[in-house]
Amino acid sequence: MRIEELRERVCAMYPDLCPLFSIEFGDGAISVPLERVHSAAADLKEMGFDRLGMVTAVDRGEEFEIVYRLQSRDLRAGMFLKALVPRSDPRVPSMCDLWPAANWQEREVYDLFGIVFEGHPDLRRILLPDDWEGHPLRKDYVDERIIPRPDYI
Amino acid sequence: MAAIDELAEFLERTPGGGILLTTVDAVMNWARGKSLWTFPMGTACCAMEFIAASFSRFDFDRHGTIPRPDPRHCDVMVVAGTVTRKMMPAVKRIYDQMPEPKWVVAMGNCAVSGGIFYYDTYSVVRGVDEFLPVDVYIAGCPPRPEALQDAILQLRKKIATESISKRRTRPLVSDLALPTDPRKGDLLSAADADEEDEAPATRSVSA
Amino acid sequence: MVTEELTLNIGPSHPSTHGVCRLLVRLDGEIVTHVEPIIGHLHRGIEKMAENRTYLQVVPLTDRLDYVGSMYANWAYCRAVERLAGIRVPERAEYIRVIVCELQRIASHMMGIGSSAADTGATSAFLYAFAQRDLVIDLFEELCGARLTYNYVRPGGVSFDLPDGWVERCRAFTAQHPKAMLEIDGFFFGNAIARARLKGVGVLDPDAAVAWGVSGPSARGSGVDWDLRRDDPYSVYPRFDFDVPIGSNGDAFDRARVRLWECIESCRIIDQALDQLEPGPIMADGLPRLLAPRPGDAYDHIESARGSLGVYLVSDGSPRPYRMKVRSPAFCNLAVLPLIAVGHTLSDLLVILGSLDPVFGEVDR
Amino acid sequence: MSSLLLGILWGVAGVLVIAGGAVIGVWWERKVAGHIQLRYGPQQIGPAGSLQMLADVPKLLFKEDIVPSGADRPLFKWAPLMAFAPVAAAMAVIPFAAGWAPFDTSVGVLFFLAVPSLEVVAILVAAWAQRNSYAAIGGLRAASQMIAYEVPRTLAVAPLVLLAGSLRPTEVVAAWRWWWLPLLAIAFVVYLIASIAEMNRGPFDLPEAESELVAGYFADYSGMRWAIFMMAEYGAVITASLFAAATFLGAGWPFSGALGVVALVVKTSVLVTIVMWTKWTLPRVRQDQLLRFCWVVLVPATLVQLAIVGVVLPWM
Repeated sequence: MRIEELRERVCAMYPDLCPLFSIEFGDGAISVPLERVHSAAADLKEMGFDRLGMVTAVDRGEEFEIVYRLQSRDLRAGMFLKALVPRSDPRVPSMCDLWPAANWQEREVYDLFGIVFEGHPDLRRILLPDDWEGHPLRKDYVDERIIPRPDYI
Repeated sequence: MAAIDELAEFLERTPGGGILLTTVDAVMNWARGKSLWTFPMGTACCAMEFIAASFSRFDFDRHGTIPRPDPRHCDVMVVAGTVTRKMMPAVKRIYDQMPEPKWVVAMGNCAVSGGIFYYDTYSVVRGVDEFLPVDVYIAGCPPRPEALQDAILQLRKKIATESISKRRTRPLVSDLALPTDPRKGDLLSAADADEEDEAPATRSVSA
Repeated sequence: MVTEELTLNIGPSHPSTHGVCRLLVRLDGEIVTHVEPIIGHLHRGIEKMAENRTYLQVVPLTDRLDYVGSMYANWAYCRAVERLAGIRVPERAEYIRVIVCELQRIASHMMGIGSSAADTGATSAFLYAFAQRDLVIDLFEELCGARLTYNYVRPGGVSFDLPDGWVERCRAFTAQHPKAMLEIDGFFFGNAIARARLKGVGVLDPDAAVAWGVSGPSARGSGVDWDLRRDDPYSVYPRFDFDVPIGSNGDAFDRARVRLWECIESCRIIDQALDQLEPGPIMADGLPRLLAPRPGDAYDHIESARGSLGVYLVSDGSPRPYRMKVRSPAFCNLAVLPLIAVGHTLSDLLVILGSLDPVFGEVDR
Repeated sequence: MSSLLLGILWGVAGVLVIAGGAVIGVWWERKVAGHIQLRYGPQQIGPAGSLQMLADVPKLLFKEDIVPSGADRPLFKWAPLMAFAPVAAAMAVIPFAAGWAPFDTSVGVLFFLAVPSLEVVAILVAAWAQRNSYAAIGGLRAASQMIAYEVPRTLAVAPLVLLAGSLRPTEVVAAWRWWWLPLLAIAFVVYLIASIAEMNRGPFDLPEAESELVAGYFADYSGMRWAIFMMAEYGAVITASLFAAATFLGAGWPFSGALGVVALVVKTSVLVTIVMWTKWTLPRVRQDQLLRFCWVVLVPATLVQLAIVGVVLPWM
């Protein structure tokens, strides 16, 4: 499905998401406030996005941006769902009740960014050892064991 | 320890035993060199080349080198791949489970020095020689099976210089000083913390 | 009589975990009552490293993700970069990418089928599969000089053109490969013991496969008819005629056998691509030395041997990615293991793990 | 007194035969495996690598002898010998030619069936003594499998005893006629399969399944103690094949004298090769399939064989 059709479909079904829909690099994205993220995901799942492809986060300084990539077999389309999370209190509702696929992915985000997913059944570190300190993919992560690469370019 | 230590001690005390000792050394070193059973400590990409090495085309069985999955039956640990901080205690433990005499081959740049994962990363151990006594280093990312073959031949040369007598062999692993370089960090305390053995029955082989 | 559950720690270095996975298993006799995969033993922090590399310097890192199928990670990353920077890839480069990636699919599936066989104890079948893999590796070696980490697909095209005579050697390979596959199909998948070991083991429900984000042959074995090459076509795939094999039972047998038929389909695609291959440039014109795409984020995915492999790139306008995230199919496929392995025996657990064909470089990144 | 001396001599000879057989067997297995897997196998020491064991044995002999800290030390140390002894003992009653066996007793066939199954005790002891869960699982698998396969193995030998009318192995050989071959075909195949299961070899090698249990019941044994286990395994292969060659295939038939011994060795080697061939070509069965195969296929097959022999017997 082309991205414009997808936008029309979203606008027809959920008018409040329509102004939040943006198209960038040929890909659709809906940026919602944090309170709306879980219900928006449920709405989009209702619409036909049956797969949660990816959960990740981006460190935007004052805030974290949490990014969900949704895929649909029936619509043959994919799109982003994004929300900003305050850095001081990073809490996001868990998507595990909608897609079990979120289970490990959210554990990974928790591990590497320290974002807490409320309602997650088993929120533990997944990639790093349990006693690891800090969350390495944050931009302010410091670790004296890292040797920075000399700047050749 | 094995009967070989008593034999070596006995020969050293006996007048003229030194001559016998060198003969026994020559026989033992020949046997050990020709029968190097490897433990495939394959962690990453290099493990693929390790597999290729023992399969049809390269066939290390020709040299008497076969991979055995049980560390208790092995002579050489081939560390093939990146070792991370989470993996390191397991590697160390499997090395400890191997019976003496044992050797280590660091296969690939990651096992030699961290390789491409030397800079910028927080979780990679920069070379297995931070916690294991490495005998042969193979460069390459990953090294070709021929390079591994060369390493086995180099290791034979090295074994030929060893002796069953304690006075002549290299120090045991337990005598080696552990790294204290602050940059290398608290390698072994992290190792102990990770050994959270859930069950008493899992103690012996972590395999 | 008092019975007690036995807790068994499998891995992280076990002959059947296909890498450095640790399984924490509780056993009631031989029956698995609980299994928890503990991953991260190969977590090398590639996503963090990419933040301090230029866009071109990240390509070698992607090689080390899925070390059984390096070309895929190269390609997925390059597609994301091309989307960000708006690069148009010449047609010949697209064809070459398709050819090498289908060859890579064969090489990777040989590993998957072979390790499925090795898990059931048929080591010799593994060697037969690996012999086919070696032929593909030879082609790659001729193409780019490396046996495993190719660094071949670059943003804007590919790094080298096909050497002289390569096309003929590739055709010779695709001519003999289906026969070799049918041979393996006969002596391994036709074997009564292998069928008894693989059939009905680790059944994955198609709805569960979708909900858990399982993709690739692992999902197609369950009958999920979803292949990005056909359903979200990228590159020049719409120009080829090929079938997507799907299984019906969702057990370990179907998952392994789907891989086998995919290899034969890959040969068809390679043959068509070689027919349509025209001379031309292999690298986009006018690429700057230092790519610095405009700020924004892009995601692109391809169908790798393990499923849909995606790369999410965030640019802040500087010559280095602000954030790179790899959507790893093996990671998502592995998450389903506790769901399908509980209730089977210990022997089956390892067969099921093998039938999901995880590669831990990609699971842990 | 002299009989005791003779007994010791025979014992030493038996152990040497088994050890020598194991050394050749390991080399032969590596060559067979290599041939099946499109590679060469050992090549460097001796012609076609046949002296490879000259390097392997001293190396294993002088390897560190590890006793795990949690292990039951006396049991751990004695288990390999307990595994080896029954195999060597079984060698004693094998009829190498018509009218000649090292120990010709009137219950030889029974002895041969009963004594090797004592190995299950050794395996359980070894598995228990290591305090290793892999070994424990392997040991329990071995116990269930070896006890179950006792039944078809014994039933498969029963027709021989019926036809010969004696439990004395030499008399079985003496009574052997060529038409026993087609008559006892089912019993022979069942005996071979059950023996493979008895000696824990592929496709029934669950107790030591490399891809599941790493090394199974000898997971924590190193050096020579492990080698003794391997020797016991190869010894079991050789004794079982020798027994089958001697009784089912008529020992030296069609020759006698020295040529007969050659014929026996050739038949045994062929059987040993078949055992290796199955191991390197077939996948491994699962525990429940293994036991079901025993009770649902093998036991009924031997019963059918017994019925056939029972019908033929009155006409003899």
